[in-house]
Amino acid sequence: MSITYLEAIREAQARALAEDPRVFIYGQDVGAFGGAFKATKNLLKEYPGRVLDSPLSEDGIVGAAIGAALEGMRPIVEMQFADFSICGFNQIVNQAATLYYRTGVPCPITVRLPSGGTEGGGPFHSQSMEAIYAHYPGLIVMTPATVEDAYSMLLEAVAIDDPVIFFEHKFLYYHLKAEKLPEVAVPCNKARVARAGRDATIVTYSAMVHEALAAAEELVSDGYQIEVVDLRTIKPLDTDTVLASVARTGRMLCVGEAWPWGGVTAEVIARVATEGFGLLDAPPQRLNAKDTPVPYHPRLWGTHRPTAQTIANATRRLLKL
Amino acid sequence: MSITYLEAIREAQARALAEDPRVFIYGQDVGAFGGAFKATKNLLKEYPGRVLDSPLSEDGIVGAAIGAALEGMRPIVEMQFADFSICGFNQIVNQAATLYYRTGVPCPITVRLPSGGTEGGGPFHSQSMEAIYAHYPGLIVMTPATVEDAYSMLLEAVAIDDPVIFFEHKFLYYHLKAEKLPEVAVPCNKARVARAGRDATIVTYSAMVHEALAAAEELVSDGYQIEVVDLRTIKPLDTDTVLASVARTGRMLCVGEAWPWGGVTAEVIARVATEGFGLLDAPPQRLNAKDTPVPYHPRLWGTHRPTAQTIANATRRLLKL
Amino acid sequence: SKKDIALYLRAFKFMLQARIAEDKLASLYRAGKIVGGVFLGKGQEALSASLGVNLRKGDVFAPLIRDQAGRLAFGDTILDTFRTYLGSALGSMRGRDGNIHRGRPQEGYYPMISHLGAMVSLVSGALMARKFRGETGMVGATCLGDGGTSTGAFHEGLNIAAVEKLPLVLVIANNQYAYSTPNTRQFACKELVDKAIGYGVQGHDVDGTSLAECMRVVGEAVESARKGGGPQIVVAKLLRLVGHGEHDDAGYIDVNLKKASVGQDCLVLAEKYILNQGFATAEEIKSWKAEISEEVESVAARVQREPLPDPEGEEWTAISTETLRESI
Amino acid sequence: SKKDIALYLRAFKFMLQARIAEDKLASLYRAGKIVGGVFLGKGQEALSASLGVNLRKGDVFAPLIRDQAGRLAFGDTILDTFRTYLGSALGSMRGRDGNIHRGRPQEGYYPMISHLGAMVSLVSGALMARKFRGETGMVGATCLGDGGTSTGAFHEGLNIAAVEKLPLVLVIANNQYAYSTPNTRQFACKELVDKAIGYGVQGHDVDGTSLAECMRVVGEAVESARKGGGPQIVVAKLLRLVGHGEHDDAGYIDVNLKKASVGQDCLVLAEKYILNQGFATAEEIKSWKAEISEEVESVAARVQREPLPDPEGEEWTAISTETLRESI
Ligand SMILES: Cc1ncc(C[n+]2csc(CCOP(=O)(O)OP(=O)(O)O)c2C)c(N)n1
Ligand SMILES: Cc1ncc(C[n+]2csc(CCOP(=O)(O)OP(=O)(O)O)c2C)c(N)n1
Ligand SMILES: [Mg+2]
Ligand SMILES: [Mg+2]
Repeated sequence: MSITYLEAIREAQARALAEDPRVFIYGQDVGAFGGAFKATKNLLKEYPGRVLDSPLSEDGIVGAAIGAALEGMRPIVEMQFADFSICGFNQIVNQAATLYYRTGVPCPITVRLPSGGTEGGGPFHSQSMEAIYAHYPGLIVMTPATVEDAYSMLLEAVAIDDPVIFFEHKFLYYHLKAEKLPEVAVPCNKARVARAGRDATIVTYSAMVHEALAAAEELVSDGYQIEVVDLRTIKPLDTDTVLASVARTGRMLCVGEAWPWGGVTAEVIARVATEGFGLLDAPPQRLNAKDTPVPYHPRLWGTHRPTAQTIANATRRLLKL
Repeated sequence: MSITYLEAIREAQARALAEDPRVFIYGQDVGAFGGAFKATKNLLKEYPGRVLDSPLSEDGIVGAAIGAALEGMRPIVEMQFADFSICGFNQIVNQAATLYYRTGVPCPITVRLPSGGTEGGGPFHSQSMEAIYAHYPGLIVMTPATVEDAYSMLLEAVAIDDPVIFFEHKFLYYHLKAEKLPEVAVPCNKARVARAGRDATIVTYSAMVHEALAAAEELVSDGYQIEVVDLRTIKPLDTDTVLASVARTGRMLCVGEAWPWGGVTAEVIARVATEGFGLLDAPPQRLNAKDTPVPYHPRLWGTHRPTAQTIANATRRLLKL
Repeated sequence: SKKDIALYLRAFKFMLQARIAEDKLASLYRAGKIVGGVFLGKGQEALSASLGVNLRKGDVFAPLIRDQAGRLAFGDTILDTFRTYLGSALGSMRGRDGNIHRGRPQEGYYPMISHLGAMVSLVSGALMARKFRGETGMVGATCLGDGGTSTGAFHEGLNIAAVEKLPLVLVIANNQYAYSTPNTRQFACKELVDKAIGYGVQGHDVDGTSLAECMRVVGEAVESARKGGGPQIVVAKLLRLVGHGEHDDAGYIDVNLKKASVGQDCLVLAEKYILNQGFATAEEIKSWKAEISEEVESVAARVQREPLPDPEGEEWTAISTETLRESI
Repeated sequence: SKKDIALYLRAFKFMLQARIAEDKLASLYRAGKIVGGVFLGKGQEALSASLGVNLRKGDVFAPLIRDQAGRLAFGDTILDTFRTYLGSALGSMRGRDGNIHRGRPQEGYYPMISHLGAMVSLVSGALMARKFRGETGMVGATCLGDGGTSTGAFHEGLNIAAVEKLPLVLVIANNQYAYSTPNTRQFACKELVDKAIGYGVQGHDVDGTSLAECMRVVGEAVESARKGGGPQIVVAKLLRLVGHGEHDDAGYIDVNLKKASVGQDCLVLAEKYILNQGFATAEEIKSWKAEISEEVESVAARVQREPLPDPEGEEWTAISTETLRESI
């Protein structure tokens, strides 16, 4: 048996529904249809009345989830695409994210965002919005890169009392597979050394972890051993694991699929530069998507986002600095 | 005669209306009432039919401005508080900001955001949202710190073919004064050395420029000469001027009133660390607001935001590194 | 009936409390003791109180800017009102939020965020939760102004309540202005209640200056929601008798509106009504006012002696889960 | 009248063009030549064409997902349709955006963004601009689905148009589903047209399967907007006869709806009507189809030989002002 990243998300929700009567799922087409990506397939059948189709109203969907959370539920919201969560942004960052600070009452909602670029997705079905959510106080922002993390981190997200923005990468949905689901889980606030190395550290997250690993593999033939750190969760951000890796390698490249200005790569470099300046043998580098909307045509998209190839090249440049 | 930061904004709009028939102003209470802060005072009287009260509909207001821009107008949108621009965020970042890239047709709108903290403002009337706008491709993000810049940069904003997000700081509205309005203007994409120094550079923008200048003044008695760089516009960001300053001083503290994660301070440090690593004699440091909503009570607010005092202390620490 | 009279007088007393408390808040603002702003419900107490007294423990209530009367009727206190305005560390918002941004979610009393319209879907979601648990007989109420009806959040939240047939009572105070913006620049329908049919909800309109009318109509709306009649919107016509906030002289308000019946003071009318109907004597009302004034004064004095929030003592975090906190 | 017959046939030909072109797009998608998705208007051509043929140069049009027929009637071409779907560098979107996200703003033909409802206020703003310049006699049209009416953007945009009394024509295709979500989960009003009164705009409903009815009702709505009658909403009842996109088998669609009159194919009905009324002969229609098929095939072949966007040649910027560009 083998299970995909998407199936892991479906299984995590099934388990959450089974184990916690407070859990319900709300979003467009999540019911009988099973969701645009089938992440809630059969869940309505298995858990009647607990998977609800919503109107086409992101602001209302999130607001309703917050209200339900205040009354003791554990809502999981599915946005059809991360890009459309912008229409529920106000409720997330100003209502859900401020509740605990203002009142001492936590807001345990999980917002699932099918995120990131795919072929032909175009400007409005491809966005990586993690940075704008992480900028706001009061949110946990998860960006799982593996089937195991998709499963265990989603379960953790539902269990956490704080609002969690769960970025699942559409590019990983179908082709990323694992043998089985994990029994034990690494806590979501710990980064993971996805590949051990010696000569440089690539810090990244979500789908870019796999591009970075491919780049590291390619660089073996150049005689380099590249360490790859998968952040897993970008807020809170496990700076210690990053610093420990940079302490080993002395060189860091940060890679993100999002836009450059104020993205995860800027935040990571800011932390390492301020807290780990002495560990760096060379200037830290970053590689992001280009600063334009995500283009539609695969040829443009393939150049807009970082790839194993461009990551390998950036790493080679870093190694020569 | 002396003129305030707020009056400069009013004068800039009056001049834009006078010189360009394509200009009109749209927003809540901007008409006969002259706006919540009186930034459009008497403009309706002076320019009948060109200053329109809108319904309470931020998404609609921005959408309408974009449509008008497509038909050849130069709309100036006033949001009553920057915080409420979140309700028009989708139209700004997905419609206005993507238009030129997608179609080659520019979208000349200016969105004025009364921004930043004041006593008793609280979580929803105090926000500094520049980072989330700057993260998106396609926007110019201005953050004037002086009366002169408030005037000349707003005029420039209206003239620019691209959508401009204009952050005017409420804390500066009334008490910041100048003798007269500038005849010649420094282009908006050039940062400004607000105070020359030798021992360290403080990079900041908007209201924090004045806190930084006060801190620099205080540090004179410690025998330090601190350089203060006012970014003026945070996107595009004038990295060269920042690097030139760091080349002189070897030390950098970045100060922002916004939240830390992915803020202006992270972006500036990322740029200096990657492009100016060798110029740094000590790790670059940053000082931001605390990572919570902006508190209501002045005692909490005074601690939540950076002040001359905390900037001076952070600079002292930096000088000892 | 006796019961009706008792309930009417109950509502009237909350109106008095609200009016007297808010007058004091205004003077503290003028004295510079309250920073930021003070936002009063003067002229809207009858509507707000009518809603508050028709709610019960177990209901959910998300009041708005001008609902001091309804807040008190729902269980909020003058003490916590002053604590929140003055930022006392002992208030339910602990100085972190202030003025009208006040509530205790754990008691079904939701603190508004400033972004208008945002509370509608919140209350709808709370009612969905009750539905999940099979609870019936409770309602969720929230309030909005004429301006608030122009927000997308209002539209989405009300539509969700309608689709789910939730016991939502949405009270819309059409006080003729949104800040300085008159109805003519806010909407184009003849009456705001005309929106009801487009959502498939029950619509009610009422003269907001008459406590008796507000009690009757709001009472019916709440009752009908409780009985499973689905969402209800109540639109009241009235006039804001103060500025948008105490910083605002409201010079923009049309004098004809002030002179018209919509411009009457619901509190004055209610007092007249009570005397005419013989529900109470002038002396009784006088004594009520005196009692309330005394309470308000003592609360105001007490709160000003209370500890202010201590920046040092603050845990500067927006995250409840300790293991997930970080200091940046 | 002769004129009516000519206009009817004009609309019918755009329906044919749309249907034949979209069938080809679907086959290119199945052949893997188009990536992302293909979204068809099958069953909605009569409504869309009726709008398109009633617009003129100088009007503003912001079509939506299922408006291939209306787009062509407004001046879009089969060539640019295929260029945009196939991402040709020569298309108006140059491979930067694709499929239904197509337009030429400089010609009053606005490219939709995906976020539903967002185009309503855009068209309203365009009409405000015309009003500023004192232009009259033109209209702005945009389209939405039943699901789109649940967005806050729709609400705010339509309300602005109503307040400003703009010549907006908002055509709502109630095709019974939003993706898989049926009307019953989308809204609770009896008829979507019931929303008109709540905005103070004129409402029209129409049988979307009948080209004759669509021509009459949409024609009246556009006319009334042109004449200064203010915003108009037209709600058409019809059924999406394909999946939401070509990836979707639409298994969720109620078979009874398919069998009901709402489930009829407007193109088949229109063809019957033309023959019954003797507007044209079977041979003529056959030749029109042949012509169009030929054009579609040659366009499809031509576009597949056209240059693809070149990542190297691209200027990677979203800023038009050269001095304000930066590479990060
Ligand atoms: C989304 C949003 N935009 C703008 C504001 C600023 N604002 C606060 S109150 C107000 C007017 C509200 O008018 P109305 O809804 O009629 O309520 P009223 O003040 O008349 O009671 C405005 C524009 C806000 N709070 N929220
Ligand atoms: C704001 C927003 N949320 C979600 C989506 C995803 N989405 C695209 S089409 C669609 C269904 C639209 O239904 P309807 O408005 O009835 O139009 P139809 O597809 O039936 O023509 C959805 C949910 C979107 N495009 N925009
Ligand atoms: Mg009002
Ligand atoms: Mg539909």
